[in-house]
Amino acid sequence: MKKLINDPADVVIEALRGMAAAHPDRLRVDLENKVVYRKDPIRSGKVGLISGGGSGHEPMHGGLVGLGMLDAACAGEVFTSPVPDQMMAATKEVDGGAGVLHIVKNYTGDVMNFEMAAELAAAEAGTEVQSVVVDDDVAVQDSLYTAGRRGVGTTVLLEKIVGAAAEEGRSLADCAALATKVNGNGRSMGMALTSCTVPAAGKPTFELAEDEIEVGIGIHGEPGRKRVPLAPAREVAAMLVEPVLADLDFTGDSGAIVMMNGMGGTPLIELYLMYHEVAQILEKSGVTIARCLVGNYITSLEMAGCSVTVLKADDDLVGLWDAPVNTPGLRWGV
Amino acid sequence: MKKLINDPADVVIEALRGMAAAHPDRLRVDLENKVVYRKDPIRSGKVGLISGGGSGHEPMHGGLVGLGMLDAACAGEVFTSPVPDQMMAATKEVDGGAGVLHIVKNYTGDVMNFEMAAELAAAEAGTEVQSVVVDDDVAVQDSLYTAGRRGVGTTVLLEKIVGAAAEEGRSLADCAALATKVNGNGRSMGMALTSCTVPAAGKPTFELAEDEIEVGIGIHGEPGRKRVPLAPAREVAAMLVEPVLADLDFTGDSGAIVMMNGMGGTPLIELYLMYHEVAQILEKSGVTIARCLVGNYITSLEMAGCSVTVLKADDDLVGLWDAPVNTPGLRWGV
Amino acid sequence: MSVANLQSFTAWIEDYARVVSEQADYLTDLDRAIGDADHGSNMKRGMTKAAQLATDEEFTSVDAYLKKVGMSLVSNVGGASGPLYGTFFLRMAGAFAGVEEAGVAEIGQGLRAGVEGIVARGKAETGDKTMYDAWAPALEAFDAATASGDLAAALTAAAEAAATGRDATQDLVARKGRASYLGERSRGHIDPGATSSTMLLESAARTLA
Amino acid sequence: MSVANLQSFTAWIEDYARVVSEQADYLTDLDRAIGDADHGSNMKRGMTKAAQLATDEEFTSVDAYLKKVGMSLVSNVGGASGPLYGTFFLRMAGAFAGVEEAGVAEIGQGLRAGVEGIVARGKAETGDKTMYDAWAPALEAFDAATASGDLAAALTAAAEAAATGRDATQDLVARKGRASYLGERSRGHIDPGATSSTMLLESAARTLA
Ligand SMILES: Nc1ncnc2c1ncn2[C@@H]1O[C@H](COP(=O)(O)OP(=O)(O)O)[C@@H](O)[C@H]1O
Ligand SMILES: Nc1ncnc2c1ncn2[C@@H]1O[C@H](COP(=O)(O)OP(=O)(O)O)[C@@H](O)[C@H]1O
Ligand SMILES: [Mg+2]
Ligand SMILES: [Mg+2]
Ligand SMILES: [Mg+2]
Ligand SMILES: [Mg+2]
Repeated sequence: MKKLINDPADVVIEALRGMAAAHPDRLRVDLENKVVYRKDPIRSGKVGLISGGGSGHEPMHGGLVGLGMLDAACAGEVFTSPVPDQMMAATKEVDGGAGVLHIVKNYTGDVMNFEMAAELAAAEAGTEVQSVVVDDDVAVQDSLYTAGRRGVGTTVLLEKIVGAAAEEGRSLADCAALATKVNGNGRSMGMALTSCTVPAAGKPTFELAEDEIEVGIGIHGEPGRKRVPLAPAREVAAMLVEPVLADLDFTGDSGAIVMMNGMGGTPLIELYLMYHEVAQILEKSGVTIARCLVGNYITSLEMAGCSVTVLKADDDLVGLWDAPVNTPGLRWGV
Repeated sequence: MKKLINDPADVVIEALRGMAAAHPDRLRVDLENKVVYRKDPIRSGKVGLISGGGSGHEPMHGGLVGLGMLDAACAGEVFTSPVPDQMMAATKEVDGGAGVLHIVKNYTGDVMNFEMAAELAAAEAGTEVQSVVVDDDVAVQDSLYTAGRRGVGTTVLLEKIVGAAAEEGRSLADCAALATKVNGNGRSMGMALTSCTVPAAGKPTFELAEDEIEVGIGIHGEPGRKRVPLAPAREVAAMLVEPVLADLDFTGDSGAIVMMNGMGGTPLIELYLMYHEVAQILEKSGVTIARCLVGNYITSLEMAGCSVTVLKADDDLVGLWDAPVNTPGLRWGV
Repeated sequence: MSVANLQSFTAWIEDYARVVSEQADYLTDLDRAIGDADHGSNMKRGMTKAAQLATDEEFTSVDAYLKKVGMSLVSNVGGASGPLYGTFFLRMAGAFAGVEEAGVAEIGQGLRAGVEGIVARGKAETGDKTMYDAWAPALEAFDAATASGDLAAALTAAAEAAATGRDATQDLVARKGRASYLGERSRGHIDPGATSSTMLLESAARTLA
Repeated sequence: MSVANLQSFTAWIEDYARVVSEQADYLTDLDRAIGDADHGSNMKRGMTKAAQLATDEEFTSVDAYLKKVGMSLVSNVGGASGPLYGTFFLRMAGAFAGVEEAGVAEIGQGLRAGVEGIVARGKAETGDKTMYDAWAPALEAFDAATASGDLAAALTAAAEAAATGRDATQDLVARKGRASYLGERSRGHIDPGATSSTMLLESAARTLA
């Protein structure tokens, strides 16, 4: 295992120290609870927005804390959900009297830990908590009888959009409804060229031959839909975009916000090249791209690969997307 | 070779198409000449800022074009300097009457091609051109009798700072003098955990054993100072920072702008962890960190590794650093 | 006709902590096959902390102790098993309010309350290939053995039924938890949580009666 | 007492394009050892375009033709060798203004002007382990042979001297270009540019006289 780390057990806390050191003007990091906060306390009357999950997906979530986006992010160990204590601490801290929204990715562990935190926070501090569970990964069969789809790329877009809504003073109920709408409008699909290595495990999560790719990969190296031979970018783009379009109709009046996301080990030159392919397919399919993001936003440690997220976005969503945001990972308008 | 590409011969042009598609609001891409321009023509009286070099270092340089930074970036083939035709085209295009500054990294090919372009542009169009050659890589011995130090991380900081100066209307002579000052104040050192693979070559540029790292690597996979056993992050940080500090005195009244840069294949979690180590060493050595950047800014395709750049920055430099910038790769204040 | 008191419960937790520590690699290997290779380290981390509680603090009631055990698991395990085992002990603690000497009836109620907590939290049904596939038959076997009034016999029967349920998870396709992403590919592997749950009952049979 | 005319110069460029295409892998391998493994492909790409010029366009003077060759190399090669070889031909073109029949004296002046261009551009000195280490002895040998008045003999002498200079680069430590980053590690390898320059003179000996 080749990584820029010290002891594998200290990766998360040391990275949080780095975040604290790098962004003293914008962030405050509670190292005890492993929670990243905005530097300034929450504005009274503003809905508090919390997310969190296993580490290793940076900039999500800690790097998405700031004006117009999250108020707090709870960092679990690498690929391991945080525990309710962290979310409770965060929930109390960002309760500005208007309630707190938990943004949870649909993994059993995340869902259950956030659920416990919400119960405990309501019981202990009387904070009103609502939750949205993001489940946008079309690689996974959705069914009432399974754990359902995983939460992936739409999470980033949702945190931006609902962050803007909270910033402009929308109520908890409105923010929660908006979050549900964004989740319903977003779909993602990812692929991997290489595996990642969890520091504590010390060896690659899976093996891929030099001429194979995994299509439908999750953000923790979970298996995908299929393992296929290495293919040119334009075919890979089709493998990602087609299942997304098959799952939801993105044509019509609304435009789409598209994220061409890198898994951590893929350079920008490849992401731009892939975006060109993805944009072509979308346009040919009658999808109007209103906005886009190209870069590493929801990653899987050093995994090489990418994912595509498409979000059906009406004027309200695009307006909220364009609103100012000032986080280490996403910034405009400020 | 596992990459998200189509034909290796088309990587640069297709990535440029992706940039054009992703940033229609901010950039204009001349696909013929492989030059990335700001969308809006240059403001009359503003000094034009051009950089360029081989591709594969994204976001540098194309992703650093925009308000408060470059006016144009010439993209060569991967790791190959662009040709004078490209720079001439760019030079004519961004001549707003106040002259044009060429920002050149110190590689024989880049220097000679930019030199020819400057001569031709002066002869053909009568454009006043000045050049600054960045040579900040302390891994390489500097001497009158060699090609000198390579230009690496300081280039990014210089483009930001001189970009702000040009934006606020400083003259060509002032911009050139400022660029020379920034170059004189900046030092960098990099290392690699893994090699990169040039698409056209199809195989890794060099081999590193599973327990080896290359210290003092260049941004094209050029060999470094030494090959040493894999070491903990805090030792790697020392190997990078110490030669930088040994080369220039960063203590005193001025603060420093520090860039903790990823080589393309290193995830953010490791860069933050490394930044923590680097910041500690700098502070212990009496260097005051005024500003910092953590992320992938000057990369080497998918190489895993990082580099540290330290720039001695007085109030003028910090003020210019803080000025608004709006490029795909760097954005604030707008 | 033995009964379990605070001391027995402390012994249970300490014994189980020893078992999951010893078996951590095995549990993690099971989780590597169909999950994310951390169940053993999760359980070891959580139970080591839980077992430490009685050393660090003087407890005066079973329910206070089990509540702390549950809280400790919730706070230290994370993932799916943290809330599940945490809720198990929290609910069991609730069932023991005021009870200092637990006989077969009380233990039966405690286990049932705990398992109801697991179901409330995880919404698993029989055949989903989760820890519930060990717990459901175990509760049934325990109840069937209650008539004898012998706690030891009831716990042993429960542990044996859990082991059978655990082994039966091998042929199932997972419909809950991380393993469910694997679909058909999850078949052929024993569920790690069913395995650690069986160990918990085996430990109970050794320590509570 | 042969002289070179437009046709000879065209033959030279075409012959050299063939040689560097055939030897592209070899030149690239030399560059892989101490550079960035592209000298062969750079030269092949540039010379293929340059050799095409005479097919696409009718030239009426040597200097116009060589100027286009130089411009084409500058525009298509990039890297260090593009400006160096480009400047070589541009300067040589300058020396041939008005000259349509180049004898040994004119060729000598042309080569010298070209090499001065390489030096002006690259600032290399003897022993820096660059193409100049082939050119410097070649010019000397050419001049020494000029007395005979035999262009063929002079070009052959120049090519032989270039080859000797090329081989001598093996023992040198690079002080210019990419190879200089290697310091001591650059020793033991022949310089790729000195090799392609020698080929250019060998080609001249075959075609210009
Ligand atoms: N919804 C659920 N209900 C009951 N048990 C579950 C559920 N989801 C997962 N489990 C149990 O949790 C175990 C995995 O625990 P663990 O590996 O510690 O957590 P994670 O899956 O978050 O890494 C599974 O083997 C299964 O027995
Ligand atoms: N300053 C210089 N002066 C003369 N020749 C040089 C100089 N720098 C490099 N060269 C020549 O250029 C050759 C390398 O050319 P090439 O590989 O095409 O360019 P690059 O080094 O940019 O990849 C070297 O072998 C050397 O002969
Ligand atoms: Mg887990
Ligand atoms: Mg080159
Ligand atoms: Mg697990
Ligand atoms: Mg080369």
